[in-house]
Amino acid sequence: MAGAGLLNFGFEFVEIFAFIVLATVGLAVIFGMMGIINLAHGEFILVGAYATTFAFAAGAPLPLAMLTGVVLTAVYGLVLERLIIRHLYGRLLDSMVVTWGISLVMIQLTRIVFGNTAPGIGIPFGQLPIVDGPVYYLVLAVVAVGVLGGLYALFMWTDFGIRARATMQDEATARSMGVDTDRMYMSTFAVGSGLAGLAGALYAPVMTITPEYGTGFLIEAFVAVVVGGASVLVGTVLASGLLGTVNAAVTNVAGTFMGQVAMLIAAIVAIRLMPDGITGLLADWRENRGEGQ
Amino acid sequence: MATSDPSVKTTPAVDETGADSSRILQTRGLRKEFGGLTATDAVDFTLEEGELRCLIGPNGAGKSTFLNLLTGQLAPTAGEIYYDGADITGLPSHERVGRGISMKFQVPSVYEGLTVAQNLRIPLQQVVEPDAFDARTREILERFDLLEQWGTVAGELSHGQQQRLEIGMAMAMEPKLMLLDEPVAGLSIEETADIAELLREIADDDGVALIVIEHDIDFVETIADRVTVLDGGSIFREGPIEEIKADPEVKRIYLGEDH
Amino acid sequence: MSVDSSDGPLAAVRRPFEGPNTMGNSPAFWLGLAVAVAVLAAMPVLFGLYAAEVGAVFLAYALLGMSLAFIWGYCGILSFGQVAFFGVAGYAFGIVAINVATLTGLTVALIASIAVSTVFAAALGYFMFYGGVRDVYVTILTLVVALVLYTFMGQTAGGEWAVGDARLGGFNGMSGVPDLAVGVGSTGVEIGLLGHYYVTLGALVATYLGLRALVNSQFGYAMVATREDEDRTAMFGYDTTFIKLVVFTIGGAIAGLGGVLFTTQNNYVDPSVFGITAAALPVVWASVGGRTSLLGTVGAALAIQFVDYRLALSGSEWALVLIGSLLVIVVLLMPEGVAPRLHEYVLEYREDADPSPVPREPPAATEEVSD
Amino acid sequence: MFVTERSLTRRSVLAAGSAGSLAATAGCVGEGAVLGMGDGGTNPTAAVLEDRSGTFALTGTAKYRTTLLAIEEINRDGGFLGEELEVFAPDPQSDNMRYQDLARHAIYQEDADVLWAGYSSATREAIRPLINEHEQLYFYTTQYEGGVCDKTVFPLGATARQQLGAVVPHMIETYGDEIYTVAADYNFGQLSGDWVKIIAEEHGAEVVGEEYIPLEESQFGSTINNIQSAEPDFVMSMLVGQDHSAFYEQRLASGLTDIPVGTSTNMAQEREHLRIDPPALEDVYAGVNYMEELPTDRNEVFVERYYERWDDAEYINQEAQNNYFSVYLYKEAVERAGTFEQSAVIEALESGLEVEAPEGEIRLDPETHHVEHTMRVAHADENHDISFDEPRTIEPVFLQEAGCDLTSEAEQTQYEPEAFYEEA
Repeated sequence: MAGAGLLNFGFEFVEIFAFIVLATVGLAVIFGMMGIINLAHGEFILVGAYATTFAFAAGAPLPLAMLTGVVLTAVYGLVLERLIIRHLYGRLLDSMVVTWGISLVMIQLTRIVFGNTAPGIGIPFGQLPIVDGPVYYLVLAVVAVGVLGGLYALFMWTDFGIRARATMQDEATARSMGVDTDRMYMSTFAVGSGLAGLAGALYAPVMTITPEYGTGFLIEAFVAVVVGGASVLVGTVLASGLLGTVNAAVTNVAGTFMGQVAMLIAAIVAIRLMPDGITGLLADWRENRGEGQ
Repeated sequence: MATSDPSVKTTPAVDETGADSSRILQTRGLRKEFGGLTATDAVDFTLEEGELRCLIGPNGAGKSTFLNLLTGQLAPTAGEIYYDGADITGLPSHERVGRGISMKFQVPSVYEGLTVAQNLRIPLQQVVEPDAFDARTREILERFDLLEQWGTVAGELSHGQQQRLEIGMAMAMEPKLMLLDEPVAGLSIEETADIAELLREIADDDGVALIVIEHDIDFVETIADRVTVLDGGSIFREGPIEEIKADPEVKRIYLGEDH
Repeated sequence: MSVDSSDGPLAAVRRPFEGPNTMGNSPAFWLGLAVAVAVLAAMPVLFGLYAAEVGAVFLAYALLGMSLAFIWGYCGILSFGQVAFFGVAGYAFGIVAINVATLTGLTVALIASIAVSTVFAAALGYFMFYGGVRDVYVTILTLVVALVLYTFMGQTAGGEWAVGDARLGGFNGMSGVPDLAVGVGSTGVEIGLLGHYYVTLGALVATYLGLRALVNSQFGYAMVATREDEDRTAMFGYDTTFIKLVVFTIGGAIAGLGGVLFTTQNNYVDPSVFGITAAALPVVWASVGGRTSLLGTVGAALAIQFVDYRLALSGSEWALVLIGSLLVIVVLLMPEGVAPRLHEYVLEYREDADPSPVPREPPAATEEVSD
Repeated sequence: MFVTERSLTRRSVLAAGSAGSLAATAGCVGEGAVLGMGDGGTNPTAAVLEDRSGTFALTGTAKYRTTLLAIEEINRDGGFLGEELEVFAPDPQSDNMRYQDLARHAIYQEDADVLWAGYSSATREAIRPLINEHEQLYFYTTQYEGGVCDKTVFPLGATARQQLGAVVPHMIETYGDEIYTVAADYNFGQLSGDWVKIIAEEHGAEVVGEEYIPLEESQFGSTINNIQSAEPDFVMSMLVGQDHSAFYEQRLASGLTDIPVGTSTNMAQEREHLRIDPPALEDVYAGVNYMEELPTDRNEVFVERYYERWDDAEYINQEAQNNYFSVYLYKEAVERAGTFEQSAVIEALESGLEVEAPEGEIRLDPETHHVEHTMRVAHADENHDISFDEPRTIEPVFLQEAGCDLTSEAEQTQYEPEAFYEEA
């Protein structure tokens, strides 16, 4: 590929990689760690987008508007967790069906309350020289990697993180060691919802905000979490990388649509070849080479 | 689902692998490695028809792994398994079961959602025609003292009843070889005695070969024809129970001095 | 446990359809079913051709719902992609029928389209089950398959996307799909509006009875055992992977049958059939109706779609809100669904009515307790 | 064989049940019904099925409102043949399957005398089998790819030939002859793309690149890259629906505003010039028959009445104006036919009717059921102020050439340009 073509592909990859990571990271926490298949993940992103849009329209500067988006979604997630999600822990398939019901209700309520459109926000920071794509996409990629790093630090190094992971893996033992597991569930779910809100907020300027805004994120997120496999954060990065490459390569050649189809087919093959996801496969390799044990 | 016909049984005199035909089971150099650890180390094991063999050994000696190799739950790293005159090393579990190997799991696993009769129906319909189901079920439930529980959901049975039901389901398959992983774990004294009597009866009257993993030495003493002691994945001692009990080495590996 | 069920002359007729794996075994149940079918059959008489057209769509949806209840309720396979087979059969029928619009052509189209969805289900099932894909990954993978079809079919609007003179049509969908017809050469029957309603109703009842027989047969026990504990069942000599493949394929065929009846009723099919909202509908019906009850799911499908339809007519925007909340409430309060809960009440009611002193003794009793 | 009394009753019930269904098949069933669920009253009913949610909500809402405005105005001063036209208007939510249900209900239960339905061509095609089966009088008011020649259908929107015929030559003269086409990937977009090629050929211009974008796509990164590398003199956009308006935001963000855009769909339908901050739509030229900003005095009166009636309304788009004048057209036809009976009204419509519309004089061509529109090219400058060039009337010439004459021979087909022009 000529220099510009390669640059275009690179830019395309960065754009899609950031999109998948940001779309997935919230779900990775809720589905990956908490075992709740949240089919309303797209609508959490919707809450983030609408909150940001209306905060911005009310005059708040964009970063502050985005912050409100994140906070509002986290609070919204908390309320939903206490009302409904609390009864679904350990009931994997029921969580899928219930969150699907929530998604239907949220889309239609948004349509009834806010109508079909929300005021648009322009894409900030001009555009890149050669590639002529918006600088904003690079900003998104940096934010995506930053969020992953932040999450890794939060869950691996902080006291909260360790207690949260203990609760998720074995609630009974964690409780027997004095961990307030209820609070852990609430705060972890709030973190997951906040991240979904962040994705909504960050992409508010780029995509037209409609009640169906969230569905655009849902499939990429699910596929990435499943392909990523057990270990939530590392899995998300690897899956986003793999799916992003496939999508970017085919999009460059045959347009965004075929890129989407190619990515979904790659996901199907990946789920088939690695039933436990990429990180599951890595764990097996380590084990077979005798390092693990 | 292979439904073997119980009435027709031909045992070849001597098959091409030179294995003595009266031996129901023979393993040659059976080996299983998990990463660096060797769970089963070149085990040559033989079992006669109708013999009740107990498998004992400290925890982590490779007892459950050996059983799982026989049922096909685990694939061996090396070695062969001959059963009823044929090499079954490569066969998947469901085909081995079709040839008459059946298994009682360590954790009692009955279909808790189904009634006792329905539980029995699952193995029974592999070997018997539908019109004989009720008679056969009544026969097994009577023998395993579960007749009153015919319509109760298995999940509501006591621990002992579940163990008996699971052995009953294994017996329903009319096996030639039954593998039992700690069948009396967690049972009361009388229940243990009932199970011991039952297993002895299955070996003697039904001519079924049994391999039983158990820690309770007194239980082993009452039922075992011979005992094999496993340690570190290989056979440490093998012989009648009196010999094994008297052997100081066996006591040593049990009490945990270095071995 | 009605003791008299085994002596009536109809017992021999009912014998194959009864057994502990299905809930309705008493004569009262069969009477109720017969009345229900009679009422459905009388709908066109009472409400005219209009009810026939609208009703046929609901009955096709019921077939789709039943295909999910069969594979999920009885074998534990939750597929989010039953609409994939539903839609593929619809499109396949359209392609063949538009190109060969003769009587034989339409019969071939019917057979070919169901064959296509069956083979598609078998291939996908083999791909998944023999590849070690289990539980929730099956659900997500089947959903992704449906969405790939949605995305792909959505962009086939160009002139080049046509098979013979059947244009796939992208988002406009494929229109001009002829009505159903069965026959060879010149002898055969054109199935008009009214006929289509009864063909769909007949297909639904026949499939229901067929599944009941299957579920109470030896294979049915193997399915239920696989659902309860797959590893344990393998240790009883059942090739559980093969069982799941067969069940998934049968589910695909039934969903395909529903798809053909749906498409020929509307003479039109578009990619929204594969969309994420459509993919969720069968899951809603099976969850609300009760996945372990074929009839419960059929009932839920007919009821929910009728309510959705009436709400749409009244221009109300609250249809989706209602269905969404119904789903949340039912799954939270009655995880196993409406029909199984009803069945428990019936049992308790019957228990109080004539508490039989005799414990459930073999062999006279046909057990009522379902799983 | 001795039959016990109990089983007799059970058997008879079963037999009765199946007999019942056989009787039904035997056919005492017709259009009407014993109980009759329909509540279609005696007075005339119009079914108005326009999207108020989903992808086409923006245009659909305005279409619904102008139709109601016109019907209410007429009902107030004397009604249709002295009677009040009732309205059946649920929201089809841009869902083709739901359109079928509602159209079926309108025909059977409401026994609608006239039907306005649908924004997208996809919707029109979804309900056409039903309309043809019941020979239902149907006004399709969206500008579309053209070619529909159907006895009971009146496509009153401008055709692609009329709209592109206005804007493409204008762009070729002012900017040059290398065109890059970006269009929505459904039948309208595909056929409009063909028309751009035909008109370009007629004016010695050339289409250097084509891309068809699915309706629900809103990422135009790769499309903009391709346009930049093709460096055309101008872009022709036949993008449609809310998601596609993101193209203009991303056009601005990628610095593409120096390449002008000609369109037959944008601004006039989804009012992108009001929803997106300037200068995203700088140098966008739309070939339209109507926009709210039209400076004629008749239009100002119409706009005033519209906002009076719907105070929360947002914009009158091109299709909404078509709906409005088509109601008056229907009134003329009903009065000339003297009845609401549909075949008579169709005959009246085919007798050469004219009506005063905010855009100007409208003449309905009897043979092709299309209308002569006064076309204009609207231009948006860097702060999105709209200016119009001089109007010209373009006749629906394609179908006349294709030989569609519904007065003599009732057809139900759609002609496509490919069949008549080899370059398409």
